[in-house]
Amino acid sequence: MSPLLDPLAWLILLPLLWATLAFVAADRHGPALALAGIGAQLLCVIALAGDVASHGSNGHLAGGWAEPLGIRLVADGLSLVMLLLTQGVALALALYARSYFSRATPPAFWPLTGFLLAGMNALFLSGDLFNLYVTLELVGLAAVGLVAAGGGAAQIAAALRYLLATLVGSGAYLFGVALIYGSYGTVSASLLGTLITAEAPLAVWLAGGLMLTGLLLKTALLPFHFWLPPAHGGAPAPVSALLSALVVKASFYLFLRLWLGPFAALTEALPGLAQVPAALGAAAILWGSWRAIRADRLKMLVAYSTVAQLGYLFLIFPLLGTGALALQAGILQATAHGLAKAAMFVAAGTLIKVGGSDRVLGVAGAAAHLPVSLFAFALAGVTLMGLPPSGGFLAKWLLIDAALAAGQPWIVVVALSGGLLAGIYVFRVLRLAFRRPTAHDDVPLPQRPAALLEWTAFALAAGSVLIGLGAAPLLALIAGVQP
Amino acid sequence: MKTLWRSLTVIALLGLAAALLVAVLGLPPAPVKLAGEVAAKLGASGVSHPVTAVLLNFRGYDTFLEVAVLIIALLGMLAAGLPPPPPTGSRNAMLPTLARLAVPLMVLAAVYLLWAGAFRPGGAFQAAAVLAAAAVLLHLAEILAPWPRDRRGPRLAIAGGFLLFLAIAAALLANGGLLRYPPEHAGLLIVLIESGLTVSLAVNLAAFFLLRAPEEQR
Amino acid sequence: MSAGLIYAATGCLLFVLGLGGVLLLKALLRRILAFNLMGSGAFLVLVGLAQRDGTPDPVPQAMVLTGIVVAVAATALALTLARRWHALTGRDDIARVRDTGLQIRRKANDRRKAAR
Amino acid sequence: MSTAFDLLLAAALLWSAWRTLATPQIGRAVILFIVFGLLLTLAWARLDAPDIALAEAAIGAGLTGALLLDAVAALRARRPDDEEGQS
Repeated sequence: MSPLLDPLAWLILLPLLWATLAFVAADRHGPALALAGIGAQLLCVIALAGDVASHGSNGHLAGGWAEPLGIRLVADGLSLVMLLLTQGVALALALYARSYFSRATPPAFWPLTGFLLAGMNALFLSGDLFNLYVTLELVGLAAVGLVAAGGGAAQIAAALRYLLATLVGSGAYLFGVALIYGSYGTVSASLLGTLITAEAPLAVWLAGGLMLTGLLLKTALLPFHFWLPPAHGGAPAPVSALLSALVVKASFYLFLRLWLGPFAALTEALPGLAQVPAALGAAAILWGSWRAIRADRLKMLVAYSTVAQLGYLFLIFPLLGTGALALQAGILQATAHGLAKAAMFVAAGTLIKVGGSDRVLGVAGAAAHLPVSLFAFALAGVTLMGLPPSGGFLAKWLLIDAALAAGQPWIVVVALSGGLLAGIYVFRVLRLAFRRPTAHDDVPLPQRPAALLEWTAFALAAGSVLIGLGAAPLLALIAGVQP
Repeated sequence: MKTLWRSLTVIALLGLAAALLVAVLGLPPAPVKLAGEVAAKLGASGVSHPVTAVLLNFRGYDTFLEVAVLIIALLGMLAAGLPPPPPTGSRNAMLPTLARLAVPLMVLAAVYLLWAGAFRPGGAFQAAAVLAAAAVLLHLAEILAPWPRDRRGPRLAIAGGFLLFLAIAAALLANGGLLRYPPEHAGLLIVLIESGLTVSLAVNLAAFFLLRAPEEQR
Repeated sequence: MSAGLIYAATGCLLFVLGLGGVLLLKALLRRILAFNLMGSGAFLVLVGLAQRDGTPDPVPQAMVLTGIVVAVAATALALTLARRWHALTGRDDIARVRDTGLQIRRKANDRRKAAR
Repeated sequence: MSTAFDLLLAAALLWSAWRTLATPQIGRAVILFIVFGLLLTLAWARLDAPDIALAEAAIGAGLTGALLLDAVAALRARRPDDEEGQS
């Protein structure tokens, strides 16, 4: 293929291009630009998948300079799965947002979404620790802008809290990069993988600690979850879905990459270290689920469910030594949760828009007039609970398999009880939805929403279930990753 | 409970500070020396000032993304709601005179900084900051009115420099990589990018001050 | 002790000071100032530590230029949000702003108590 | 001699940073922050980084300082009778 059409580079250039055009057009042609752009990005991911399948990985030297002087961009199975998830979910959400915001789009929504996607794609493809810092800021600031797009006091407070958290997170990350550069004279992730050994000086250990902690703060792992529920629960539904399904996964991806790549020598030298993220993950599952069960507002319930589901991603760290199983479980969980959570947030958005109430109690009777949205919510719930044949089921199955192989039965207990708790908060909504509305029979039936609102939610939810049936190529991609 | 949490935080921070000092003061020399690499490849970079070579050639991709960060901050402002314009008529009587004297000098300084960047300290960022400062000064002197949110001009100027950068980055894919300059044209392309960026960044930075909500929203 | 090392050590202390400020202070403007101190500390370590043998290194210098621009972008966004928050609520901090879900529940409880 | 100057400058940086966070009035804190930025400009010059020194003076101290002053004025304008700086 002509180098001019390198899909890897265009995955970064395309969203920057359409986001900038949408900025110039001042919100006028946003949906058309976004849909055309994301559609083209999806084609790029497919082309890139072809390259990776035939070569194992696809690299690109930005500026044409080899490391340590230049910046290497690289795509392998792991980044490919994240890219595929990102463009796929983004396309469905763009369709949803076009009809959700049919009357008034929040200012700057489309260009911010474009820059957010550019930042995420650049993050998944970068192999340079300082360049990754810039991509982290792209993603973080764009996400904060989207949270603020509601414009009300609650949104501004949530955006401020999110901004301070994300800035402290990237500040700690940047400080770590400074220590790393001082210690080795390079910030290339692949070179550092060979340079960093278990005998590394104290500065490198501190750098690792600061960078990984900063990323945990951005991923909202308990006890750093405080900023997530107001930000994700208070934003407009398409934004909530974008943030909960994708943005938190980006910093998780980087955490995983650093853990397996540059800092592998450190994490292997201290095996007990892996228990820390796992223990926090377990606590997040229990606490997040409990808060979701007790939530008053529907979107808060979904947001706390994100706090819980993110916990699963961190259960894999003590199991990574046992081979590809744990990595597959983690990435499959990220993918299945991404699809399911996007579906759940947009379904909730439709329920709230049509029902007129943002309370959990407001869904009472929704089964009668919004069957598709409710079915989407239920299907997404099947994935969160981990029932067969969903992607969530397969992810938990792999996780339990890996936990038993590694002799860590407590992870099995946590995974199973997390599924049970998810069942409680999902059924809490479903039970209400099927209840006949009492004493309100004279209330006129709400207007039917646009079909697109309901069917995008359904497509996302169906995707989260079907991925469990067709996971073989995905799992093969991840198994081929050489960290 | 709250004091306990605060004291624990302070103790942890003091521990972190002590550990960082020990780590930094006892650090052995780094195995890779990039300064030498930069000096060795400087001839092929198209500029003779090493920092500009890193900023626009060796690590030009960082700079490319960083311009997007500035636009994002502006979009975030638009999303959150712009602050109202400052009350008019409160300016110092000397300000317009001062501005008329200083602004031409600042523009001159900016052009010098931009031109100097190729071979000595200076470049697009510093030039843009000086231009933005000039715009803010004109604004404070009430010579330059606040920009309403839908004004096309500033948006076009901000996007223009970035889109030029993007177009060059994309066109150079034909040469084998994002922003991979052919050495014989590198100097010219870098000057082109820097000139576009100076305008783009200056307007973007100035917009942080000048982009204001319409008067009636106050 | 080289100049690079002196400023790297200063950077470490500035970073921790700024971090403490963001975590422990209440007023939004003060926390934004603290964030900027944090960033300056990181920049000093980036350049100072790399130049601890006394030779200038253009690579971290270019990175700091990038970092300064990112920091001013983040500061501008943070200040806009803080001003908007102040205009909407008259407050200059976000302490004690609970998530609205809790507030609603508390109100519902109050109402229930009042009814009894 | 030059090491003594560096140590003095480092101390001044730390002092101005500390005062930025600890001084009771927010207006004075911003002024101290700008002083900090100018001291930092000196430090960059001492580190053979004139490019950063220029950028720090223009962007770090200059534009950021102006943005902060603007924000302080705006926050003060709308609550003239309120005592500020209760951090």
